[in-house]
Amino acid sequence: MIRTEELLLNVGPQHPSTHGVFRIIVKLDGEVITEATPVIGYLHRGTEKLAENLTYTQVIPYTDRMDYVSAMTNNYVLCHAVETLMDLEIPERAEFLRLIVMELQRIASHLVWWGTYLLDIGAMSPFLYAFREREMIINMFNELCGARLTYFYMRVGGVKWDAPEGWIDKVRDFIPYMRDKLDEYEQLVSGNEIFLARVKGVGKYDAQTAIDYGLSGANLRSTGVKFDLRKNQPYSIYDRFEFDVPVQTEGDCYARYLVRFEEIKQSLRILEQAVEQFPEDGKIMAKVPRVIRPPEGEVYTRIESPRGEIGCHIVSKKKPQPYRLKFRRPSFVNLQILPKLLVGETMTNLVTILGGIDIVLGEVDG
Amino acid sequence: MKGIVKGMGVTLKNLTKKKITYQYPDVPLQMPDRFRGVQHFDPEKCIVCNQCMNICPTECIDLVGKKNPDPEKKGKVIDTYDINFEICILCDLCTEVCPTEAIVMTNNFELATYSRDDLFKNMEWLNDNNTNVRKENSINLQPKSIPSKAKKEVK
Amino acid sequence: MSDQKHVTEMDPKEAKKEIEENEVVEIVEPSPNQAKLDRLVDLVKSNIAEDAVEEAYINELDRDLPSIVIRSPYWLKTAMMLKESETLKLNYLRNVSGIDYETYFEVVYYLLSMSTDNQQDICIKIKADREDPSIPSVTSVWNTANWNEREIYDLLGIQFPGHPNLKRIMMPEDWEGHPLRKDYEPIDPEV
Amino acid sequence: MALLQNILWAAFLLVVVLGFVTYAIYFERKVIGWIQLRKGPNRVGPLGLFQTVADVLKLLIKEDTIPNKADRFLFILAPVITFVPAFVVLATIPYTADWQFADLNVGLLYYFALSSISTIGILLGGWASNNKYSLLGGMRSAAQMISYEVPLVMSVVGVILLSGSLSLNTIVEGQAGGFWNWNFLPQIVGFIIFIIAAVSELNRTPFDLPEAESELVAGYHVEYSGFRFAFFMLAEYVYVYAIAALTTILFLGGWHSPLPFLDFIPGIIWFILKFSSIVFFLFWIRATLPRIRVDHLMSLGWKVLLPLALVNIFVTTIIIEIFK
Repeated sequence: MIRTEELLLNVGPQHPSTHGVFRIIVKLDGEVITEATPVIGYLHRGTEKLAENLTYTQVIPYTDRMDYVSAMTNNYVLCHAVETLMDLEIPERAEFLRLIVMELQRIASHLVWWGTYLLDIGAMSPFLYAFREREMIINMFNELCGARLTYFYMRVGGVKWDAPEGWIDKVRDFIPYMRDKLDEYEQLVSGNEIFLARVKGVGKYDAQTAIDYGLSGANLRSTGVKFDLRKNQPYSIYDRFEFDVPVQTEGDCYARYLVRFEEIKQSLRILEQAVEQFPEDGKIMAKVPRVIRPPEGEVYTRIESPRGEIGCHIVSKKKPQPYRLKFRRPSFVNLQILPKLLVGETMTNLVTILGGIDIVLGEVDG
Repeated sequence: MKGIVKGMGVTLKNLTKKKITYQYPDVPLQMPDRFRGVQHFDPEKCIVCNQCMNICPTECIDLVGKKNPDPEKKGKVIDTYDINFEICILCDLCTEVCPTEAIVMTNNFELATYSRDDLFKNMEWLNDNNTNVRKENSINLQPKSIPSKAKKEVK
Repeated sequence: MSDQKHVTEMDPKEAKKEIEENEVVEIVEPSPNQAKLDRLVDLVKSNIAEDAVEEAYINELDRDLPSIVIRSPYWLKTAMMLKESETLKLNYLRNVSGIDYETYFEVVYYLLSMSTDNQQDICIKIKADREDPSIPSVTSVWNTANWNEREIYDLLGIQFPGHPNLKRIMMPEDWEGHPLRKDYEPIDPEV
Repeated sequence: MALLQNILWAAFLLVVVLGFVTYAIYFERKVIGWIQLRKGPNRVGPLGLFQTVADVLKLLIKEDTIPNKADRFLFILAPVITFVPAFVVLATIPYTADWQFADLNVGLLYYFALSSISTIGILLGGWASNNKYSLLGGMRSAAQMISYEVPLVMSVVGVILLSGSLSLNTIVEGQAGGFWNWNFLPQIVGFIIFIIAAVSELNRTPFDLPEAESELVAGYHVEYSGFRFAFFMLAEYVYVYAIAALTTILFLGGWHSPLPFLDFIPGIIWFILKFSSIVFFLFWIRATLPRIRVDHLMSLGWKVLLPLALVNIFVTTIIIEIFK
């Protein structure tokens, strides 16, 4: 067999498919990867250090910027952690608003993933179709809280804004529209032979490995582990709604694709019920002291973000500022498995596998 | 082949559909009322309570008060008020804590300039930025407790 | 910012009062997780060593989370035991946090079992000296710990002997100091 | 005098081709834009018609950069090697019965022989840039071109057998008298193989691996800018022109009308219509399909297309022998 010289290729930090400033140093033998070393930290902003000098309310806008594709869930995990520490009762209407925006956010985030993933694989149009639908969600958020990406919508004890006139109806109308579009997506992509050949059997791992690497979200559920925090350790009011946890057993990129695709449908189901049960009236803020000083102690809360388990660990010393605030960032944990998956794959599969993990660099680097 | 043909059908169908491009600079963007844009500042209303400066997570607000020139009245009036839009994240906290609505959000968002120095906006600029002011500013989260001193001045 | 005199509109005394009003008088009753905690402590004590457990308590603030503090020399062995143990099967490491308590460091591990139906969180803490902090690495037990430990090493300066590749992960290689330490002085305070 | 005339005709062809390239790029962007619910270029000139002109102008006045560690000579030579054959192959294309630059009796052979030279240019460009991405792109390109050249040539053997000539003019003449006489019906297998292999030869989606934006950034022309880059682009679109023309000639009856009573419409109109629909088809698949993987590409070429093409030749020969 003819051997070629080993080629050291620097993929990133500026590369179309690294989804941000992420760098992988790969050793190539021909086009086959023999070793991959991820390098991260280009987007490290020291959120956790900054938080030590900010009050809890002031930290919330910083969480928007961690996983900037899914700011609502980030908002929630911090508020939820503080509320757990303070043992706060959240008004019903606020809980519903939170749940609705989080599920809309999940759809929006998965749409971004779907579009960019197909862009990685080489198809252009799905990206623009997905962004058309995402734009509708973002416009709804813009109407609700006045921002399109960094929402800063939730506060400790509730939400900042009540739903404006007719907003809930917009959400209601969005559900059948989105279902219709999902069918179109399926026709466009899910049966495409080239696409299937690209993703089937690529980046395979089993449940044991997934658990060992602490994967969460669709990355874990694609291996057959039925673990969704919304079901297994319910938070907010998720236990009131009926929905399924999509699971695939293959553990390859295609399984992850199917799980995320099905998750959009399940989110629509939750939304449908939430919109129906939405309380007519009520407060949107609990009675919260002006200066939030949670009791001394520590808490770790975790919720299901679109990317997996996002956790928030607070050590409080009964000060307005957290003594230590640590985020368990799902992208960061999920990315660890990458070097293991890449060995023996080609350059083309590098893009497929990295896209399949679904990372957001703002979250990886904290 | 079936999947590919189906996909081709979808793209062909979209060829004739309505385009969603928004001709932004030609057609101005209408933001919803709650949109958090560049702040408008009204020096008349400001009571120099410093709350906006203290709450700002990025410390982009700088303000200095001075003694009220009218010897009859107590308290302070605003002297300089600057927002550094290089670091302002338009998070809405300053307008949320302001007890007198001296600082409010507007729907204006165009801040692009050729120089970083131009992003440093002073009191006059912020006062002149008085179009598209947000209507819903009065919805404040926190129970508003205007200090007794301030209350008099507002009246 | 702080050198100016602020007209705070909130009386500090008033604020304190408000907070106190909000506090609920705690009714002491045994936590439902107390039995679990006792079993866990027994397991560690009987399998590892009598003095392996430094402290064990229920964290009421965090939904009665069973928490134990393990002495650092026993940690690797305990970790293996917890993962292999038939009853616990704590095979999922969900989070690792490092905390600087000024007099000592603490690393907190949140564990979960994915194999059993009884998905109970368990919190395990290891303390380390402020001078020359070191905690055995558990990367060989849970792969999740790999980057998490690197991050803690990078930001807090805790050594993890046994780690396959203990290098800085967030900060550049030549960065001085460990930013998350409480006594960290930024090189350039303006930045 | 004859030489001068020839040069003038060649210059005219060049202008036509450049005009085609300009508006092919414009329409490609428009069509893909429409498919993606966008408007496409619309800022330069009415309806954005001068967009490509502006782009080309920009490329021409751009600074000419050559990387320090690049092989200067080859780096400069590569775009030329790529472009010249692309233009030269156009000489044998017959647009109507009497409008053709050179009626070679081995026209088809001439076309395939010259068009494969372009690969050398791409490979050279990839290698001379001294960039790892462009090297990978160049290598992919070489492998892909070699693998698909074979089925491409094989797929047209059936057509040659049917018409008994290598002259493009004769091939078209054989398809006169309605669309049921066109070669794509008896040669449906060859036609499909030809289309697939041709798209691959063009390096267009779904076979755009040498460029593969999401993997290799821009493949073989990563380091090229300014008018050297423009040459690569030009070559790519001239090949689109050439392949679309060739498909029309070989399989779609050239300038012949699909139904005899439509003969009153001039042949050139039919040619342009058929030609345009093939160009549109290329844009359409570019907007729809994802990129194929290298190993799939290879196995498709060698394990599917080549045997199919061989079977096609075999079957065609037998049928011709039986019905002779």
